[in-house]
Amino acid sequence: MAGGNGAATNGFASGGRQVTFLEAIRQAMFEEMERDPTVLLMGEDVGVYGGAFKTSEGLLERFGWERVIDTPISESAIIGAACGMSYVGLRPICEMQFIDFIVCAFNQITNFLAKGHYLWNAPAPIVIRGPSGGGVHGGPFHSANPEMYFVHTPGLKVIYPSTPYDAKGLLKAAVRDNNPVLFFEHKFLYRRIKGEVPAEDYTVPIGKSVVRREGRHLTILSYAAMMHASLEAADALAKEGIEAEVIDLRTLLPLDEESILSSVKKTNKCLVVHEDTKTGGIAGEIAALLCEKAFSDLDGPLVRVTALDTPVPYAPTLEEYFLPNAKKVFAAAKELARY
Amino acid sequence: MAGGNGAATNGFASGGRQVTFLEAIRQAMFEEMERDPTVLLMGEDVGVYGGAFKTSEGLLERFGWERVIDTPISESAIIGAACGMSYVGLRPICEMQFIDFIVCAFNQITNFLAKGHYLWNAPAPIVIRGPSGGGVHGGPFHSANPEMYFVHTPGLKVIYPSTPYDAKGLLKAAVRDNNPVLFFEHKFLYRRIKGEVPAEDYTVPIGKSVVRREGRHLTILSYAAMMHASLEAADALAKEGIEAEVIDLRTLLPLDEESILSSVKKTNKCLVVHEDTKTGGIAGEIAALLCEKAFSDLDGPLVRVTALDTPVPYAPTLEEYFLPNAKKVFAAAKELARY
Amino acid sequence: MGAAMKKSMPRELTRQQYLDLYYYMRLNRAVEETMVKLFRQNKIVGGLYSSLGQEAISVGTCYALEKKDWIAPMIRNIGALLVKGVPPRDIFMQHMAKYDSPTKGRDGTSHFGDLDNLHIVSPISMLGDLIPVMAGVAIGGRYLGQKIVAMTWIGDGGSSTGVFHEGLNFAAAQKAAFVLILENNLWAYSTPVGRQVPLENLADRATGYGMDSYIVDGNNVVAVYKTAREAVERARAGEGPILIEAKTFRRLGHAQHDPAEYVPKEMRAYWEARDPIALYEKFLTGEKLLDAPVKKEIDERLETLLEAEREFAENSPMPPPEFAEGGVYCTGDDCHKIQARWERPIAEVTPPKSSVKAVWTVPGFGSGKGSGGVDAAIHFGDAPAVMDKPANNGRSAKAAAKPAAKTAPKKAKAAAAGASRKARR
Amino acid sequence: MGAAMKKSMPRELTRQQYLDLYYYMRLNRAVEETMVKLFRQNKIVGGLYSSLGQEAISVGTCYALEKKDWIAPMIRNIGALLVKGVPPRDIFMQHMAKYDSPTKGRDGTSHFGDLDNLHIVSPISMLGDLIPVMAGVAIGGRYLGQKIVAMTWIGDGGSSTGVFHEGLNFAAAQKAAFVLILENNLWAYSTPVGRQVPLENLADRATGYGMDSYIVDGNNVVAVYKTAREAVERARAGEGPILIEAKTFRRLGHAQHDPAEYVPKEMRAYWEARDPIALYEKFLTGEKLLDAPVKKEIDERLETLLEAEREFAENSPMPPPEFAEGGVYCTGDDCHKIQARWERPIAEVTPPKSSVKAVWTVPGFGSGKGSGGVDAAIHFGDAPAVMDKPANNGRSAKAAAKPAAKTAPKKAKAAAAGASRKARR
Ligand SMILES: Cc1ncc(C[n+]2csc(CCOP(=O)(O)OP(=O)(O)O)c2C)c(N)n1
Ligand SMILES: Cc1ncc(C[n+]2csc(CCOP(=O)(O)OP(=O)(O)O)c2C)c(N)n1
Ligand SMILES: [Mg+2]
Ligand SMILES: [Mg+2]
Repeated sequence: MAGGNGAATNGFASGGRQVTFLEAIRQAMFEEMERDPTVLLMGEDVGVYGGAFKTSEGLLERFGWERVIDTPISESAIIGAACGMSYVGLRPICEMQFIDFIVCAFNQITNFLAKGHYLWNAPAPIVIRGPSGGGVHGGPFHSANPEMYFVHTPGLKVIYPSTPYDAKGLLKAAVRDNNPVLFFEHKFLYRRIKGEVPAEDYTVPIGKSVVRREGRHLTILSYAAMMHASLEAADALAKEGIEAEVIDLRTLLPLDEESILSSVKKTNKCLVVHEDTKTGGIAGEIAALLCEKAFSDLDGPLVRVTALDTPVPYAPTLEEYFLPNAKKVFAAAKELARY
Repeated sequence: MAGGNGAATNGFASGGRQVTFLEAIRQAMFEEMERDPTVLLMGEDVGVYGGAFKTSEGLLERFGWERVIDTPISESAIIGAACGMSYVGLRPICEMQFIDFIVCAFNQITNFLAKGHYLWNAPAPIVIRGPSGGGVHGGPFHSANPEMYFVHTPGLKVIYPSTPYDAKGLLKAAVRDNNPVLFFEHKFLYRRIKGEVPAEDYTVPIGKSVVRREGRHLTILSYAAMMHASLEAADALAKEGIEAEVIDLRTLLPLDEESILSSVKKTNKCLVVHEDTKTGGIAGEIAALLCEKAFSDLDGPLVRVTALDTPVPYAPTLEEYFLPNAKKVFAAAKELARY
Repeated sequence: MGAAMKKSMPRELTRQQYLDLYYYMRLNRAVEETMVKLFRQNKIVGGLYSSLGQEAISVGTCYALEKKDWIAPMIRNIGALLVKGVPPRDIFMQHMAKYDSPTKGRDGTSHFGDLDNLHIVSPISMLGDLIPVMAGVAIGGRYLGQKIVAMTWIGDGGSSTGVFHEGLNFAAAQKAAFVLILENNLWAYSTPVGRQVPLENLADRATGYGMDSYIVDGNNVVAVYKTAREAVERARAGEGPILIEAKTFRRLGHAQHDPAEYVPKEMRAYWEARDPIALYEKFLTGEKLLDAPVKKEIDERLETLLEAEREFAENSPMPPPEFAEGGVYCTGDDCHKIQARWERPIAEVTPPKSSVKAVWTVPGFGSGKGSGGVDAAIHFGDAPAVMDKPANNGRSAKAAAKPAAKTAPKKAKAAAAGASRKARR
Repeated sequence: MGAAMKKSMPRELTRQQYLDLYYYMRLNRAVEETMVKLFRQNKIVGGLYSSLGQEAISVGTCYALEKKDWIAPMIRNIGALLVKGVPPRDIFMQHMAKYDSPTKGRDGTSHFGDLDNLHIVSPISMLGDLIPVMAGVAIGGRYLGQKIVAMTWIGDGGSSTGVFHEGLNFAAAQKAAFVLILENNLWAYSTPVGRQVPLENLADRATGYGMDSYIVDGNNVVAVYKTAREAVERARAGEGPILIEAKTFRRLGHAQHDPAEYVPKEMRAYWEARDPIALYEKFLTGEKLLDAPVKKEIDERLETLLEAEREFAENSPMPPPEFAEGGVYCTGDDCHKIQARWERPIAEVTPPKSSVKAVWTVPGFGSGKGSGGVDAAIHFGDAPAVMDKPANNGRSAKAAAKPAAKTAPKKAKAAAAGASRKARR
């Protein structure tokens, strides 16, 4: 990992190879910063250390202190300063060391950042990203899935990818978007998931879901880590003759209503899987959408497979019980298919 | 308003008379503080001034500086300190000058307060209350309906009353509850609504809705200011032969599932009215509930009448367009009834 | 370091500057007086705040800025907006929520901004939020080579918010060209400063950030201006952020609805005798900078101006209801074209020039080497590197189920030459 | 006011106190060493933090408290927990997420508390949050007449959080009996203190709250203890909160996963030569307070204790999966009986004794009298008093539609005598 000269690629040469989810995110930031000098990165320990999870490893080396800023432990200041930077035409990426700490900047995000364009016509091209989600024994303060707080906040966009390809393409799209985008990175996937990413520049459109598996008996909607549990469940279901259509939502705000509705029109049954807690989770919003716009298409109740309505417990035995998983999805889907 | 002697009632003698919504809240605090010396009030300008809306007028006079605490402008400190006080056995009531500022204490509420009982068995009998809601030209930072942020947070209870009777009874119940309770006071109702409150001590149970009007053609679920719009709409609907059952949810977490389901079992149609923005609002949670537990009872789509998915605009013309109202409820209900 | 009551100021002002300060204070007051009339006529939407008696602060501080500098006003900084060049009609229309107002009725009061021309950031109601925002403007401006200074204001009460602390600390850690004016008007709504801030001088807040600070008589516009000018110059020169405590008094209630009966009569009387405009008129007259004809001319100029501005504002329509919809998102380049104004060579911040030597690393550093071994978690809460088996009852990923390299992502060989983006293609 | 490096302390310690400090530091280190072993055996769930080299701070400060006092530990304050009386097995079991641990596996590490006996508040991960919480404990304790002191710790990095500011300011405004130990170990994760806090001495943070502060050598347990004792006494005496900056160094990485290669070798070497236990042993030996036999006895005592505690902990089961459910809410008196421990006459805080003369009011104050007249809005955003007509297209309330009194709620006549609650019945 050489420094100090422009020939270095800092390990980012990625030409069409298998990379981890983590590496995909690192590449996206690297390439966007390379492409556009108005893109900066700010956060706790993002510089010298390369971020708690190494998503920004090598960035300081390449882009220097002015563009890779180690901040004090001040989440409100990070978001506030990013707003100010965006007003002079910059595109800051803000890392929350764990996404759990995003609540420390909740006022700045929901009031300052989210409302600016509507109220005074101020675009704020800011990405807020960080490791989220459970399954790695992070406990109650290092496992958050805070998406719904932001899905319920007009003015934000919310992304939660499940593959390296999407992570890279959506993060690049987020950086180029003129709106504040929250980008959640499921840390369970960081180094467990590998996938192909193209050698050339590409983006994945914000607001579009993708069908991960086609099917006709029921629709499973999911995202992030639960996407993989859903696919695993779908494999098992197939062995029992149940063909589930599995859709990866990818973007939670705005929701890809069209694709959801057209899949449910076909399968007539819908199951939503999210790792977030149940009450007030996104399955509710999807239920309302289906009730409003696909009521007559539904041949069975909308089913939710979610985490329990508790904090994320620490002990592995408890966390496993708390979280949804492929078995739970399988069981619920089987019952729904038989409805 | 005499001070300095125990004979004074500071205007709180209420024996079975009509009082405003605001006065009902004031009485609840007064009576609870009178009943239990572990009950304290903290907030910005709650002392000498009696609170920005005068909900605590006269309390300082009667209970003194130790129990009615004017705080610095530090919402996080207010909630944090309340946690500490509760650990030594006190029951603090925290006022947010406007409920909009509750997001400045979001971390303390969602992480410290909400999780304590589950994680380390620490009860925190704290009430957080303040003026919420729109319709009074408060604009984007003085009109918040933040209920869903907290309905989505296990460990909290969320109350949003619509009448003086409920406001008083529920606030008293909240003070006596061993859990953190968020108590939202719709400021549109403060001085517009009057109602009878009993002379004697009473509470209204948390977690129970109430049928405000019986009907058989459809169920309208609402709460707070929109409760009144819903009732007005129901009157108009009745004139067209549509009998709406109107349920006041009163408590949003925990939801009174039983009553909701039994009404929908009867009417087979459901409309949810909330002043909160649409996407991620509580109508979604209700939709999911109905889909899961009353799917076969539904004879028509679940319909949402809500605010727009924007910040609350300032100009009266815009705010009126933004908010739901009786006319919009009437129109949506009529369509649903005909479905 | 530490607060210093400036006794003498180095440079004197030109006559025009003296008169500008006078004019803007008068304009500030006149604009607010007009709004009080509008309020009494029920033409103002929402609350109406007043800076009566505090005009010297808004005017004196903002007057110390250059055109390219940035401000973010609080509710009592109408004077700063006027100095920055906002026409009174905009302020009137904002308060009346008119369609021609800067926010077209979507927001009110002094909540509006202008990114392109006047360099004004809109405040929000949550106190303190502007502090990190303006630090960010300063840091961003420095990055672009603009040599700008960012300024905002905060009250004695607002100085207790967490974001005040985070913002100032970050500004100081970054040595941002940022000047914060702390208007200590002795009250935060009904709460006297002593009950919320355990300090005699609020300038002491700066000490916690290693920041320099000044204390100035907020009712003396010349002192305010000179102090601000010095602070602005020092901030621009790269000395880091500076805090100025301006001592003053909130002459009216928190807003129009508040008769402020909690304020002791003697306190009010003391400060009413120290009206900043009256004091300054006396000074100007004594110094022969102002005489009756000039004053009369200003009186008339203000009257004519405000009459026209008010009329324009009143004639503006309310926004059409449907305007409530839309505008929440920037829809792309058709909506806004975001462009940074570079005033330094971009090459300075792009590789290879921006690259720094990685003196801090050791071989293998960061490639997933925790003390648990090469494949151990990088950080607590991390997963080990890609494995062959599902790690967690049913939570495994499909991709992970395939055999995959057991090590953390390895560094690729450095490409031959040229920018790495090129090299990767 | 201001930080002062205490040179000489008034009172000396007893032999037992000297040895206690030694024992607890040794225990602190031994407990953590045991956990490192458990970590290497993959028996620890989640991260493992270390206070290696910082033991003098946790031990010396907590030892200055009385039994009735309250603490809230941070991740590097295992020593404080031990001094407070937590058995090592609890700490082991917390880190292994066992069912017999204080949180029964629902939380881990030092995240546990004990409200009833030891008076420990559980931390959460969000830095700084404990500061207002412990201020609240102190204020609450004072209200109940308990004469307690509340103590917590914060890092150099954590001192930049907004809640640090809000908590200290509130504590100072309230003169709470609160002592904050700022452990300046020069690093916050990988970020050196100089890059995040623009201060030489972090004790200067206290100046912004008019608080007294001390600076102490955090590797000298006697100095730490004496300073803390003085601070605790002063806080208990009602002098208000006090901040102590303890200068030290984080000898290991942020947690076990972090080899901390960003730390300069010389810096590490400097501090390794200043190990607080080694230094103290030298001092004790020199003062003839410790000799080989006593030391051996302590060695053995620790070994036996930890062996038993570790074994107990390892034998504890993991929590049964279903235990994840439930417990989110207190279900009423069957779950917790909340009772305040009054140590003052309740009459002092209940009417009539608590009533204060309303010197601040004027007739009619607050009864809805804004500058717009008696029925005007009380506060911006308020509605006028009850009206006869719907105010807003369709938003009107049924109740409001009936004719109702046009005035704001009037005061009722004062009841004859006795407590008002009685009077109302
Ligand atoms: C975070 C936050 N909490 C509460 C409020 C409500 N509020 C608005 S102004 C004000 C008092 C402000 O006092 P100060 O900062 O001294 O400013 P001044 O009004 O004296 O100019 C309060 C409490 C707010 N705007 N923001
Ligand atoms: C609000 C918040 N932001 C970020 C973090 C992540 N984090 C945990 S410890 C740490 C560094 C803490 O440094 P310091 O306060 O100096 O304590 P030390 O580790 O040196 O004891 C960080 C950034 C956190 N816990 N809380
Ligand atoms: Mg003030
Ligand atoms: Mg540290």
